[in-house]
Amino acid sequence: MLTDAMGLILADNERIRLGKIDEPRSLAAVPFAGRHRIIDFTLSNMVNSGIRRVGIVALTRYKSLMDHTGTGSWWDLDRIRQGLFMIPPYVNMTTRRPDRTDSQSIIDYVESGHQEYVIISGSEFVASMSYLPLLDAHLANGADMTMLCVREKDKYSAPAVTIDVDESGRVTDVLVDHPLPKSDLRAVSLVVLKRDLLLEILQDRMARGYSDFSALNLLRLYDLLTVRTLIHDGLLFRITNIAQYFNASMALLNDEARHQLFSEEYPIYTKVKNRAPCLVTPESLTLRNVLASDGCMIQGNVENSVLSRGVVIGRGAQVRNSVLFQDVQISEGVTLDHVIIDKNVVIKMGVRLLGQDDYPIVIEKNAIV
Amino acid sequence: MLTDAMGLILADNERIRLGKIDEPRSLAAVPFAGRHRIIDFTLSNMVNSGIRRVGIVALTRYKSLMDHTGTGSWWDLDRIRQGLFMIPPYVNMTTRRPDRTDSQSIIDYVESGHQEYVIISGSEFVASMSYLPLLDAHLANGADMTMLCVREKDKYSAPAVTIDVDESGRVTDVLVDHPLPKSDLRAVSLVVLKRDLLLEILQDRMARGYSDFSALNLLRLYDLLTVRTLIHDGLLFRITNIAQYFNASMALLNDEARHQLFSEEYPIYTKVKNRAPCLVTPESLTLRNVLASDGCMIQGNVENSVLSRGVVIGRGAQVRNSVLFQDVQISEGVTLDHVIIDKNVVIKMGVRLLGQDDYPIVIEKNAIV
Amino acid sequence: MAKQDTIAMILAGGQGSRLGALTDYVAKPAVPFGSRYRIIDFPLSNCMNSGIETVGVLTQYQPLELNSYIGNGHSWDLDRNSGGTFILPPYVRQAGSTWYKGTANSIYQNIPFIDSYQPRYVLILSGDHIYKMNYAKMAAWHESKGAEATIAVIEVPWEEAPRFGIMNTDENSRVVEFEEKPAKPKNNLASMGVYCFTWESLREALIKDEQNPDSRNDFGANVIPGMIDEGKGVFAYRFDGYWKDVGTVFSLWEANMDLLERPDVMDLRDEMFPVFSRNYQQPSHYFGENCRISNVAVTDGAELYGDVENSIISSNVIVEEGAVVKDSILMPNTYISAGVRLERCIVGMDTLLEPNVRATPDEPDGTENFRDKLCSNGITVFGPNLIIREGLALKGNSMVWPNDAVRVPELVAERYPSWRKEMGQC
Amino acid sequence: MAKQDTIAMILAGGQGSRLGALTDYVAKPAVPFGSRYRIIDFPLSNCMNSGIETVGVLTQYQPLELNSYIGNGHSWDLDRNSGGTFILPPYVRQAGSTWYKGTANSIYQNIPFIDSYQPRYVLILSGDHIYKMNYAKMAAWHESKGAEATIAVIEVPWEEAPRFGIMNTDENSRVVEFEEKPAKPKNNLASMGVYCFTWESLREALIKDEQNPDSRNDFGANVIPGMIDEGKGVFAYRFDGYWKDVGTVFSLWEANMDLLERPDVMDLRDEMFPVFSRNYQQPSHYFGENCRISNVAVTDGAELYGDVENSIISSNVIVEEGAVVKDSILMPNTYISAGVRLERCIVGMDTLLEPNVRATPDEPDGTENFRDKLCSNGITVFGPNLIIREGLALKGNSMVWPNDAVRVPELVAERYPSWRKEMGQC
Repeated sequence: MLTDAMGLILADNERIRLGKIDEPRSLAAVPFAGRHRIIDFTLSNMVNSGIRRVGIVALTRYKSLMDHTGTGSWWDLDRIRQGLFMIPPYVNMTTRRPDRTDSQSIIDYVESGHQEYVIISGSEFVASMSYLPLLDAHLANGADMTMLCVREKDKYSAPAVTIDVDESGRVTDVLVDHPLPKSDLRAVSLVVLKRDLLLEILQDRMARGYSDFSALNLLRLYDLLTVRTLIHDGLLFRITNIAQYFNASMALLNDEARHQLFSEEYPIYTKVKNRAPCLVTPESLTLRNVLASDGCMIQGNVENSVLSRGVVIGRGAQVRNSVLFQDVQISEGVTLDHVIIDKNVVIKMGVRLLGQDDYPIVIEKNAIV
Repeated sequence: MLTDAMGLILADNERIRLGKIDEPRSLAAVPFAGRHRIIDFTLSNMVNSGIRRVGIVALTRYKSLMDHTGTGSWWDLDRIRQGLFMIPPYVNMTTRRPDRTDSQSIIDYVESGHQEYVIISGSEFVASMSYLPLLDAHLANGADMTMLCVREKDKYSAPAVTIDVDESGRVTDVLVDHPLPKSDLRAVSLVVLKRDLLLEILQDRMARGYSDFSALNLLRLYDLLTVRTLIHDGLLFRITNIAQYFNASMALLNDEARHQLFSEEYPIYTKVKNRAPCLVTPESLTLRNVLASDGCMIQGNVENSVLSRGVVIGRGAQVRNSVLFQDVQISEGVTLDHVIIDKNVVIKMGVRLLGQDDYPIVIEKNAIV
Repeated sequence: MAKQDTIAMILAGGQGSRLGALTDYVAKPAVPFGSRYRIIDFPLSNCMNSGIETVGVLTQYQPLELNSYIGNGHSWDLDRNSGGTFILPPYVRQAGSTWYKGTANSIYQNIPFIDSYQPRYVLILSGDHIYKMNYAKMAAWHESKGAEATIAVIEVPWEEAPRFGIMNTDENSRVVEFEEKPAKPKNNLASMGVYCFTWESLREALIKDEQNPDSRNDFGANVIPGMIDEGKGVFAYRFDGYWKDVGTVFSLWEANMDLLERPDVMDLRDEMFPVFSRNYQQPSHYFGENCRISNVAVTDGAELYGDVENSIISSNVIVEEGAVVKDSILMPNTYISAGVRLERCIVGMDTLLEPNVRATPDEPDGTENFRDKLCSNGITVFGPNLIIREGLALKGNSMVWPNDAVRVPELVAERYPSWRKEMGQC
Repeated sequence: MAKQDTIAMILAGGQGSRLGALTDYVAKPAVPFGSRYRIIDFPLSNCMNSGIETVGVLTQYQPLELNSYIGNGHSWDLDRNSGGTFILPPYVRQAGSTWYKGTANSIYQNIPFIDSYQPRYVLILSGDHIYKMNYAKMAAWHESKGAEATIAVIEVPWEEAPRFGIMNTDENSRVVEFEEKPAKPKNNLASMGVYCFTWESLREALIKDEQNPDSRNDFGANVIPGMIDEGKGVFAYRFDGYWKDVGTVFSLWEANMDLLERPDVMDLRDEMFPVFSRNYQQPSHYFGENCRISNVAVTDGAELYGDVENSIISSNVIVEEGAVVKDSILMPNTYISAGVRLERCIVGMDTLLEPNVRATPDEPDGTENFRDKLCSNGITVFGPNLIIREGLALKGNSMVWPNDAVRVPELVAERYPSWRKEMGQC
């Protein structure tokens, strides 16, 4: 049976920068786990929760996101009346600037659906889960809106939104990037509220001249509205800076984490491509603890790394602790350690690139090094 | 067998204004002939000519165009590697202005196809034809590019691009909106040239700081390149001002014109919708010479008019010589003559709107009159 | 995700022989209805509106047209990655091969298909009823009753009850007795041929039924009475809306006319419960300079130049000036020439009537030669893909069969079935 | 638009009995191949790459898996509005019903389908050959010759020629004689089972063949020899690329191994002539901490923790640490436990090998009890959907059938076919 909620995914987050890898594309379109992109997880979670109407707000650099989402068919969201809706900014004829605010286009999308609830998701986290427990918690707690949060166990690192709750679980304080947060509760931008309330909030913001929209905007209404939280205990990677991105990628090489993220219960859908099978050539080589994808051609040594589709590793190359995006070519004799290499990069023969555990080197898209 | 050409449709034309009906939408998305839109004709022509890769350049107001074209499935252009490509402008993160010129995004599209020829079509004409004769003429005449043109029989009306050709058919002069054109040859923005030449032209323009692109730009290269023409004799409506639009709509009520535009040989595809059948109610009424569409409910008198989908004509209404867009509601007792009414307009009880033959009244989208 | 809570199986394999010439080349569910629909649009749209995403369509008899029409289910939003629409014809196995023996056997042969979705509930639907129904509500009711089988029933006039399968229920809606066409009905709750089963129970009942050599392997005749006899939890679910079995020429005609006479009852304009159909690419329809039109449902691609009253006009129909059409159904691509006069007629797809053909219930000089017992109430049927020659005049209750092109070639000829072309077009 | 210049009909109804347990539940064209493909991907991708937009797939034997796999043809860009992919099973007509009697009869029964597209040329293709071929070039050649039938031929080694249908041609490539498996071949040009016909000529030949009660209604045995005998324009079109009939266990194994040994000959990475397949939603594949991998083709969803050499690994395969797999083909969803040792094996879909199962061509203490004449060259086949119990050891040339779950339940058990679930997932 279907869920009486529509989804709204915010593909960008102006407070977040992931080195150079989110420069050519929306945060939502950043590759992750080899053949996936960040948005795949929240889109799949929505579909796996019985949601059949999802809007994606993309403000800029949305070409690769649109290429990826296409008609929504990969997530079974190519539907006649419901399905996937891209919500790009409107552009004015003369000035060629957006002539209607983002909020207005979101209002148009939200108004045209008939579901009672809206589940809004940002793109700065990766998890595999049903969103129904959040909706259920919201129905049970009687709040105006309910937001997911996690207890941060690791070292605190900005950007982060820290929240405080009273004994009843109601949000009482919201601190953005505070250097010494008093609580270990970090907001995850996944929030549920009634469609009518969202429309009211959006229209009110429009009328007051605010044109942007984010989950943080909503959270900040905690003193006007009742905002409660659901604490998520399962695996969830926050991706708010490049170190977090790199660590999350490496964490996937652990069997347990990988099997939690890619479970039979909540399949993660992505755009599929007709690449040939991955070929590992006859030569004896070291190949250990590697996530690789279709279309790869592995002729060199690879350890503790994530290879996206179509990566070529030349003979005698040594690739360690690295994340290689689609169609990266590593020539013969290259040595890499702690490197993130964006799409279509060519690393020439014999090059050595060595980064650090907490400071991976990032090579930009299309570069030839 | 498929044709070795890709298509490129320019959805806007900055020199053309159609009253208020192209304000909320691209020229290409202007409704025509009841259930169609202008772009349906050139898109269908391309598909009927064996073209399987079509890019649409939309600069602004492209929401309704995108809603209409969707995945391209209505034109059988939802394809894995070929198909329909929307080419919207790129928007910069900080300024939210297009940060790459239109030409660059067109270059990206043209480069990624492997066809030898490109057929470029504007959106200011409506015809049902194969584009293969144009391609054949181009192959035969050895020119750098070949453009369609028509001999204007009617009274001259701007905007219009008049061309002159020498005895060999080569373009020798191009006059834009000249008050006293010396020739009756009007350019139709349908042009064929080699993909490589187009890329060269686009890159040259980019390098010289021009960022816009139109068929007129190409035509103006007549002194640098050999530009030849093919004169089209069949039915073709130029839609460059509101009077032409209105007259073309009325011309469709003629059986012969209508059957030429909608032939079995060249079917015109459009987005389909699941509207109920049109109902004409029990009352005796006058209903003559009317093009109507699914979802209409006709309870009043209609003559010499075009009704788009879902139009409701109230009892006792008198609608003559008018074009009514989707879901227009005409209340009881209304009298209309020479009126163009945009989408979702409600005309209240008893209202009278009388325009003139050469000056139809235009009522804006969503208005309540 | 592959697991589906509720899946639907549509029985679309029957020959529909009471529709005569109209089902000569096509399965009954593919017969056009209501200007722009086919009969199968109704159960398929019901599935879509009920949130059911996996539908098996059991075909056997003349399925090409039906298969082409359904395609991958896209028109009804039933082209899903997890599930979607599946055409299920009989096939050859290592162990041998059999055609579907009966409705229950057709489901029996597809147990592996159903098993693969591990559903809790399976809906068994007919492909030949016109109605709008939210199956999700029925399944929820089924669940609330803890039922093993739930049969949708509708109140019919007492005098018509003997024509139906009648459910006698206790105060808890539990079926205590099922009577097929009882002479003296105890009740007027008729089975609509819409069943919801708990899959586990149905699976067991089907295997049992298959082992019984005396069974006709039919749901209504064997499986459901069997379950009642065994004391299984069989319940009757009351449905209140419009419902019509269009199994006969007259009922097909009546159901079409209901769209004109009772548009409120069978609301095709309801945005919240739309009826979808395969949309062909046609221009808007056209009302000519001198036509006279009243009380007509018409769809895109039609051109009406003549007089049309109280009729259902389908896609691509042409009625020439000087033709008169009354109380009739013109199926897609029919061509009505000048001087034709039709009253209470059903004209099959792609049939062309030459000038001055006449068919009315009381045509003074009409021939008796085409009278057919499948027709009643003055209705005349022209089969599909025919050319009716100038001068033919028919009294009511006639049927023109494809075979008449051999029998009376001076009056009837075959026409190239251009609908094949149309099928491919969209 | 519905009119199509060239349409293709793929013969996919055969039982493929020489593949034994691998085709027990599935038609041969649906058998997995080359890590991420099924056999039918090759003719379907060829059609796509040749610009052919209408494809009929003739099915009869165990078609459910094949139908689900093909779906609406979307994966091969063959879900077209004008045309597209059509599954064509046999069906019941007013006049009666017959299963497909032979390859030619299956096309004969679908003459109305083909007619509806009014094609000039019809390609008849097999669903069980591995090759990449541009049919458009063949059709153009056919046209240039003014041929009525064109048969694609490939040069085979002289010593193998007696196993094929051999075409003897004149200097103009016209076939003057067709010899089926000649003892003393005059030629080494073998028919590839790829035919291009002018539809008019084929239509006539099929009707004639159907009227001949002695005909087996087979293209190779009856229709083509018949056309040659009648002096029709039958031509042989020479093809130079890779081509392999995968009708036997050994040839299926060989063709898979060719992808590793001759990747240049059968280039799956050619962007200009890609081979498409249905893509399932899987995470990237994973090479474990202590695996040893060499010369392997592997696709997404697999997890390799053991030693794998010279093998084809399909989607969702798991090889545990301590397992050794060599010169083998692991089909989708197979599970290889620790201590297993495989050499020259084909493991069918969804089969689980418990720890320490061993199957190599010369296993010292392997049982002879599973030897099977369908296997040769030391190849061992494990059927699909089985659990192979700890301790089973097989010498080469063995086959484990589903039926062994009854015969030797202590060694073999049935496993729930989870591929059904997978089928639904994408």
